[in-house]
Amino acid sequence: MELLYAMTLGVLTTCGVYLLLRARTFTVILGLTLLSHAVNLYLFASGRLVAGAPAIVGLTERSADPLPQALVLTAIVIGFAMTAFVVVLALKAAVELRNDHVDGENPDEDRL
Amino acid sequence: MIAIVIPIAMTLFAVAALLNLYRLAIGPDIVDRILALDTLMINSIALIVLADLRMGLGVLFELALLIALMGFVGTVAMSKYLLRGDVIE
Amino acid sequence: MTLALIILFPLLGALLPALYRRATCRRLACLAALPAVSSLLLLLSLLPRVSSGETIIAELDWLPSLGLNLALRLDALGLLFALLITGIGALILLFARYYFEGSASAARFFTLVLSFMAVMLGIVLSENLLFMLVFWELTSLVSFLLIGFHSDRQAARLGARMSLVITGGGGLALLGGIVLLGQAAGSYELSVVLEAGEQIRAHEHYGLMLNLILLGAFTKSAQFPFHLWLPHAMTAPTPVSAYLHSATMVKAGLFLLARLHPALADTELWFHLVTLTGMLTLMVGAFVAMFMHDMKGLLAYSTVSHLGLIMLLLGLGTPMALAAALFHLVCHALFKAPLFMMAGYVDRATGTRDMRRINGMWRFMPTLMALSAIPAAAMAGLPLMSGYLSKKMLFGESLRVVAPEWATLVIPAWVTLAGLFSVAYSIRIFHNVYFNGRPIDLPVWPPREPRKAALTPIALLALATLAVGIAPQGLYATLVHPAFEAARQVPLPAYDVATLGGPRTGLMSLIALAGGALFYAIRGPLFRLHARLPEVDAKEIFDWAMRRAIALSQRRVFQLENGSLQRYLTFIMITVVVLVGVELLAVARWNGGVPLGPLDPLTVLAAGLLCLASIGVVVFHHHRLPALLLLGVTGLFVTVAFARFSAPDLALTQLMVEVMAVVIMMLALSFLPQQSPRESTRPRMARDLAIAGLVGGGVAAFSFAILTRPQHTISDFFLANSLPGGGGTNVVNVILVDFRGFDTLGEITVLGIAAVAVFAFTRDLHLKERVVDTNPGHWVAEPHPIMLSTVARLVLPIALLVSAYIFLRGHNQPGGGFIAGLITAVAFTLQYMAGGLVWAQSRMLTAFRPLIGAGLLIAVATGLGSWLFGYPFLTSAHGHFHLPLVGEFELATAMLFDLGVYATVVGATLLVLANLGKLMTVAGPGKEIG
Amino acid sequence: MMPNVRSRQFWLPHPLFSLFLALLWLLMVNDLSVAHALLGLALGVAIPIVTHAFWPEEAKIRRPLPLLRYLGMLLVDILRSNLVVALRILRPARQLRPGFFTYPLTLDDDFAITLLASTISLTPGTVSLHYDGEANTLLIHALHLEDEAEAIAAIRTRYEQPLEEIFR
Amino acid sequence: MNHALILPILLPLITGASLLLLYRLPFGVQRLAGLTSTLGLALLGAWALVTAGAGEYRLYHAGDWPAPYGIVLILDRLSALMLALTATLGLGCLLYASRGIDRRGAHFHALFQFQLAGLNGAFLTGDLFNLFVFFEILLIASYALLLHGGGRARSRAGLHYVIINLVGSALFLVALGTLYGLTGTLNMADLAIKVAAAPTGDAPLLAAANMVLLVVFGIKAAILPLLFWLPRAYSAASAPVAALFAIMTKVGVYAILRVFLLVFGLGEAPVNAAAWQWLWPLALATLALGGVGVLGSDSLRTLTAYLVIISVGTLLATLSLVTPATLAAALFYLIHSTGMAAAFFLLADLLGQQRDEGYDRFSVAAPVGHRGVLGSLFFLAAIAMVGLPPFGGFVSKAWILQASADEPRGLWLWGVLLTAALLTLIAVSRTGSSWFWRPGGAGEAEARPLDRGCLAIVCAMVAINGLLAALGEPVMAYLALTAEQLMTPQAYIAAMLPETLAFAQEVSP
Amino acid sequence: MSPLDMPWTLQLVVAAFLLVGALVALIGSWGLAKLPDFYTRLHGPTKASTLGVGCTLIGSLLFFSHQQDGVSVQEALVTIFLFATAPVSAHMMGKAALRRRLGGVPGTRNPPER
Ligand code: NA
Ligand code: NA
Repeated sequence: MELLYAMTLGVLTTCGVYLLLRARTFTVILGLTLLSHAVNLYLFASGRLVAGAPAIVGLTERSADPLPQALVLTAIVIGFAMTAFVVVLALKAAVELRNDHVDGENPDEDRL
Repeated sequence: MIAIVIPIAMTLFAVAALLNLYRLAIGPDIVDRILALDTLMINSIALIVLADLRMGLGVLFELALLIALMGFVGTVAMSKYLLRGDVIE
Repeated sequence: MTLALIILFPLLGALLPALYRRATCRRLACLAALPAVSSLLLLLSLLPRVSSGETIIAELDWLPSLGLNLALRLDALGLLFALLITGIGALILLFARYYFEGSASAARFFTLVLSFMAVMLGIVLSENLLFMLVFWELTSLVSFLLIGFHSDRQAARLGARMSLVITGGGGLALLGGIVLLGQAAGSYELSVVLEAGEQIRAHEHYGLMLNLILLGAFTKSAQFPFHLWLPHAMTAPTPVSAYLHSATMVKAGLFLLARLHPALADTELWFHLVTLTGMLTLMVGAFVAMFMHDMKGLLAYSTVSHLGLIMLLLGLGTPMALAAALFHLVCHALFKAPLFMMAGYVDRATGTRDMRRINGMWRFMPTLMALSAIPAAAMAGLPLMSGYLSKKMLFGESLRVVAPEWATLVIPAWVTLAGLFSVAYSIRIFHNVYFNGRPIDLPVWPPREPRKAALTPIALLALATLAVGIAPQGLYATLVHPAFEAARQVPLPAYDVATLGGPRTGLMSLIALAGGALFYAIRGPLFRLHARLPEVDAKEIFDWAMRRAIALSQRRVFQLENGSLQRYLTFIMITVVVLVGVELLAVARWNGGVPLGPLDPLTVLAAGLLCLASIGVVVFHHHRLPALLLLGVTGLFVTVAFARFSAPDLALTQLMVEVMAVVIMMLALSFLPQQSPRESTRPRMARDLAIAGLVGGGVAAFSFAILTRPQHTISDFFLANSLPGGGGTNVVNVILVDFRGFDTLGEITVLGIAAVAVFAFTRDLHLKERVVDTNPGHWVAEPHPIMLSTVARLVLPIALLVSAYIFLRGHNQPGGGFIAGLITAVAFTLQYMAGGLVWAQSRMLTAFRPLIGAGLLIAVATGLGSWLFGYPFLTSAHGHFHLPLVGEFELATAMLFDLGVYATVVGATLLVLANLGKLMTVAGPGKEIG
Repeated sequence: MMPNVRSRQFWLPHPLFSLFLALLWLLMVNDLSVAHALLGLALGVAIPIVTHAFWPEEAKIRRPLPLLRYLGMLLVDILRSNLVVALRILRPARQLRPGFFTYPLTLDDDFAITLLASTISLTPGTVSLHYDGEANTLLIHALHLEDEAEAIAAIRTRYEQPLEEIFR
Repeated sequence: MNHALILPILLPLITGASLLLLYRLPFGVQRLAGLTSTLGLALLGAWALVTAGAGEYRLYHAGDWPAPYGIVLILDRLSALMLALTATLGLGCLLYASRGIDRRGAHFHALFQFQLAGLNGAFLTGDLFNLFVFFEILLIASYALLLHGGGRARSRAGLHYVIINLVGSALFLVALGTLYGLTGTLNMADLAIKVAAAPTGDAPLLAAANMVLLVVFGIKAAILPLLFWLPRAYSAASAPVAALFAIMTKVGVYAILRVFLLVFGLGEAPVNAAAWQWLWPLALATLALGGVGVLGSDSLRTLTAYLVIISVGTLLATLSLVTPATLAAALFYLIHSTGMAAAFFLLADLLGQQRDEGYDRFSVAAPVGHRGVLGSLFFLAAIAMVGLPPFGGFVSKAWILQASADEPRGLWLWGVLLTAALLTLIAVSRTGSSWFWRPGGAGEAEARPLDRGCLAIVCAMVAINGLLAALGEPVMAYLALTAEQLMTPQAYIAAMLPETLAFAQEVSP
Repeated sequence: MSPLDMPWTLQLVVAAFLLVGALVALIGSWGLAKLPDFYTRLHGPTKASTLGVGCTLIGSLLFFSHQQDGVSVQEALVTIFLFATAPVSAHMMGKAALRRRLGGVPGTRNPPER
């Protein structure tokens, strides 16, 4: 299970980082979102993988580590705020700069 | 009996989800993909409910409810986007 | 205190001209002279004490931790320089009174010169080396302002910058050197440093230290190759040239080396560096001076040459070389200042400084000629003149050099040759100006001799020069010898200046005189020869070098910082890979030993689908909408993962957030192109994939390592205290609103700020044209389908009820304020979609920004409530209450906190959505929504 | 837009609906205590205040009983329709005769139209795709369209007429 | 119960939230509220300096939960210093903005307060995840402030700034996940103990996490090769915002200090060694790049942005020698460079406003009005910036040289530092002479009105820099003690976790 | 509490609901994957998946209503919600398809004018 989880994270991260390195704002935002999925899952994994035991007092004998869950929750919310912000900013930049290249210039180039 | 049925049902729903993903992947039109995603959401509600049944904890219903709500909102948003070119106007 | 006054008089006096800017030049000069003369008199009053060998030290703490104290020191060496500075300074002020007659900028000049006098006095009177350095740098700065005095001339600006860069740069080096010196000596106080010579010279950094200090001294004293700034400093008004660039500032480097002589000198390194530099400077200066047509240029190069000469003497290391150096230093100041003044007068009288045009001035300015004959003769080193004596001392000392072997012959020959040149250029400046035929094409005609009164400063200096030449012993005994002793820090036998020298020095003088005269006689062919040499203009070189450096920096920097986000992100990723990778190489066992959990097919399937979906996003990313759908799928599967691994709260949150994010992205997408162009080359894609793969592999390896390691955590505390301490059974929620409520407060603050920021920067956004043309006139595309609006209205109250339910149960079951808030927001978003922005907006009970503010304030106020009971911020309280009729119920302050979360989330989400929607609909800047 | 704060319109725009919400609340929390009853009522009052502006028209359901009967029939039809559609799906695709047809409405209430369109979508082999407000017609897609007129007639008698009764 | 310790966070937070709630308040009132709050922060900063100066750690247990379970705020000398610096700088920037720039976009004052709350939170918290949260607050507020005033350049630079920082945040979470996964705690003091006591098999993983944090803070602090977002972002921001941003890079430096010296600093073979080793050459290279960039800048704001890079390079290179002396010297430099970078950004605006065209660009030869006053001010500010006497820069440079002289590697720092200073000198002297000395065109006569308020603020900032040198001794004494405090993490741990005192001493380095 | 505590009749009913639901949903998704054009594909999910999930939810409702005392109303809520919204989703998607001028499979009767 752990290996599968780790490999999935690896794939998510790889996809996220690859998209991050593209030249269009929208694609970069896709990449950021994937990356943040990966990171949230990673942070979540720091509490180890426990099935069928939500951290609710009295529900089960032992329970999953609640702290990483709370951290991830905070991270998700912050990530949401940031995504909303960056999406609108990308839109603003695209409208103002008349293209949606991440640099707002040389629109037909993949820049080093 | 239920303990036997649940995995079977889950498998059936999983196959259904796979079929949805197949449609999502091949399209051909974006509307097909939206439809596939909508169906996927609905099927995943069932999967969640079954998983909850299997655990016997009853903590995932809200999730099912929210998937239903969000699936609806998402589908409407995307359709509206295709229909009008925007979502809120 | 007296010592401080010596510096403070001119420093405060500098304010006087600034205060009386409108006064006449004469009055300004008087105002300026007052502090200068006061300082001079103070110095003179201390002369007897100091000449007898006393060292006066005054100290005041400033930054003792740094070793930087306001410590002043007056010994004979300092006094010698201080007298030069104040004495010549006073005369310069007098000279300037005539020079600036009728000029509007006189006040500025007087202020600057007095400031300069003060900081220059600071250099020579500092006991603390760091304190001295303060003044050192200040002289560079004031000199910068003085050189650029005529700032409307390009040459002046360039000259000023050049001097600042060279001397300022040298100052930086000196700072380094002095810090090293201080570390080696254990103090920056001269009294300590001068005693610690052995220790310093044995220090491991002695070589570096010496180099740095010499760099400072050489740049300031215009030693080759740093001499370049000095001739270009001649764009300064002539009083400045006379004062700073002949008599005082350029001597600061020499002063410093004399001062630090006991600490640094008498090593082989010292000898080689100082002597060779001095030799080179001496020769280069003398040679170039020969061929200068500009009066001030000639004087400047001659100054360079003389500075080299003194430097050479400082380097020699023979017993009396230092005395000779000091003596010549005074002589030079005395004869060079009047020569500059002369150049100034001639310049003003003729309107040019070109000696090819200025000829035969004896006719027009006989008095000036008579007065300048003396310093010119002294510069040439004619017998009976001060220069003659100092030159003989130089020749004498050059002959006394015994080691190294090459020096015994080379140095005497070298100085003789330099002497020859100096004779030649001395003759030249005198003869060329006053004789040599008739003036050619002068801009001012006829040249008029300045008033007799105006010639007073020259006369006084000429007189002094003459006096020194005739009775050198007076100067030597009262000033130079005590200074020499002070510099060497040991009592030394007296030295009779008048009778020194032997046949060999006489011969050398003779060769120099005769050779110089001969050289001048055949100057015609030589000039023609020189004219054929490629012209080297230091100013242009400097300017060119600067431009080059700037262009190069620009290229280098902008090759790196080229504004490409892709590049910056690549750099970041590579950095991560390298830094982390190096550490990870040391990991011995990735598998930490905890047995792996069993795999079940459904999970494998889900994981596989998650991977496929995310790969799908990559594959389809050129088609944006499909990619967005696939992104939604990944989000859905992440939700499933959270649900699978016992995190229902996370699953709920992730789901809501994911769909909202996708909706927001879709809103944005309607303004963006629907396709991304295929612009990456294959190698580029491969490269990025490799980087991404490394990062991904790292994350995978990391997480595998962690997942298989045994866990020790503080979480048991939360599980144990959640119910008794936090009053809730949903531990995650209790952590969020209680144990780590502070985090949550921060989190909603982020959300609120993000929303307000979106509001702020879309407020005035104009969407003149839409990127996509969607022709909504299609027969099917009515904006608000009846079915949708009807159902949406039905959903709203139910959704609100559900959100209240989720909110209230959150403390004990999965849920809470955040999720409830998102449900509410989604329900209202549906209204926007179904009824349109204007329709829905006008039906909202409140604007969104105050809702955000209120939410934050509710959360904070809940936290503050605990203050009333003497507990820290955010301390929670909960309890079971009983009301008649109602029965038992539970209340927790955490609920109130969660209410704040709820309000903020609703407000923030709706604010973002409404303003995004606004972009297309209302499309009127100034129209605020939310 | 907002009714006066003092008026009943503001505080209790839909009293029945408020009661419904309170009931739903009790069901949801699964706790019949007085505390929850009060809370449910409070929500039942508060939520309509917030949402009233979005739903200003009074509900026009005149007869609730026929509505229940209608819903029961609908449930049966849904089951039946699933069977029909399942069979169609499982059969080879070339046997399908899909088609569009336009259904002329007699209903004019938005809510009723929505209900009819939903019914059509949930029941045998039909999906309502578009409502034309001017012509008052529904565009319907049928998975297997044998006879257009028959399909229209079936909808009319089976669904639209009962709905007309409910909303008359 | 003394609640003063949490006020530096709550005061601006409440002010900001109230400004949102009462968004219809007249603008003047909003402005006044912002200024009052910031003034309050300055007073709190002074209180913090006095309190922390006594040498005791002061704790505040949010929610009354003990460490390491709850979030604990902790005030030591370094935090106090940063609080005071932030408040002072904030006050200057806000006053400047209040001369009119604050009106050029929505909610400037609320966002400004949030920014201050985020900064103060980052300086006070003793919890690593809470640090992340405050980082996000200060970042999101900074994104918003960066965009204040609108315009293409800001959108473009803002986009880069935001995306890069989002990547940074993701990395931060990775590091947090690793640390929590291996140690099971988040409190920095507790982490320090757990890290030091970790099994040897975990050491490379912890070191790797340390590296990730180095990258995260390196992005914030702007070290090579992570700094390229900075020049355009800073030069695009409106003047008071850019000036406030002068403290933003220092947050990264602060975090590096906290994490490297505390979290990874315990034990016989501390995990931080490798990070310091990387930091040293990177910081030197940063410093060198800054020097080159300063020379190659095409506008005064870009130049100032590169000056910020120089300052970061200097700071981190000095810090990475890790001795009490270098730490103290670096902190002095931090104060100086933050203040002067801010002053320079404001000055650039003041000058730019006076030019008919080109604003602060070097390539445009538009004359500057009010030459005398502005020229003198520029001259003094430039002296302070380059580090020439008698300003704070000189003292700090001398101190850095002294402190690093005994280190074998110190001379490298010397070379780069002094060269960079020379390049700065060249650059600013060029600028000054071409702006204030070159004869202007026809426009010279009609100078635009000079805002005396703005002028006074910049003058005050330069004067403060002078005072920093003039009255430097108490500051230096304070900083020396700060450095000592930083070098003894055991005391911090003992204050945070009294019961583990014995253990902390056991594993002391 | 385990499923074994339940009376077998109830178990049977729950199992039937779950199985039927899953089968119906599978058929719906099968239709989605197999049917030839968008409009025909729209039928599958609108009915089958809705009912399929509905059955599953009712099975769960019965299960948990027995496990925990009282009626578990949330499942009913989800079911009602699904039934209320599925037609709207289909309506919107159908409109989108019309708007995108998607044609039906060849042989479709009365294809809408493009
Ligand atoms: Na001549
Ligand atoms: Na929460």
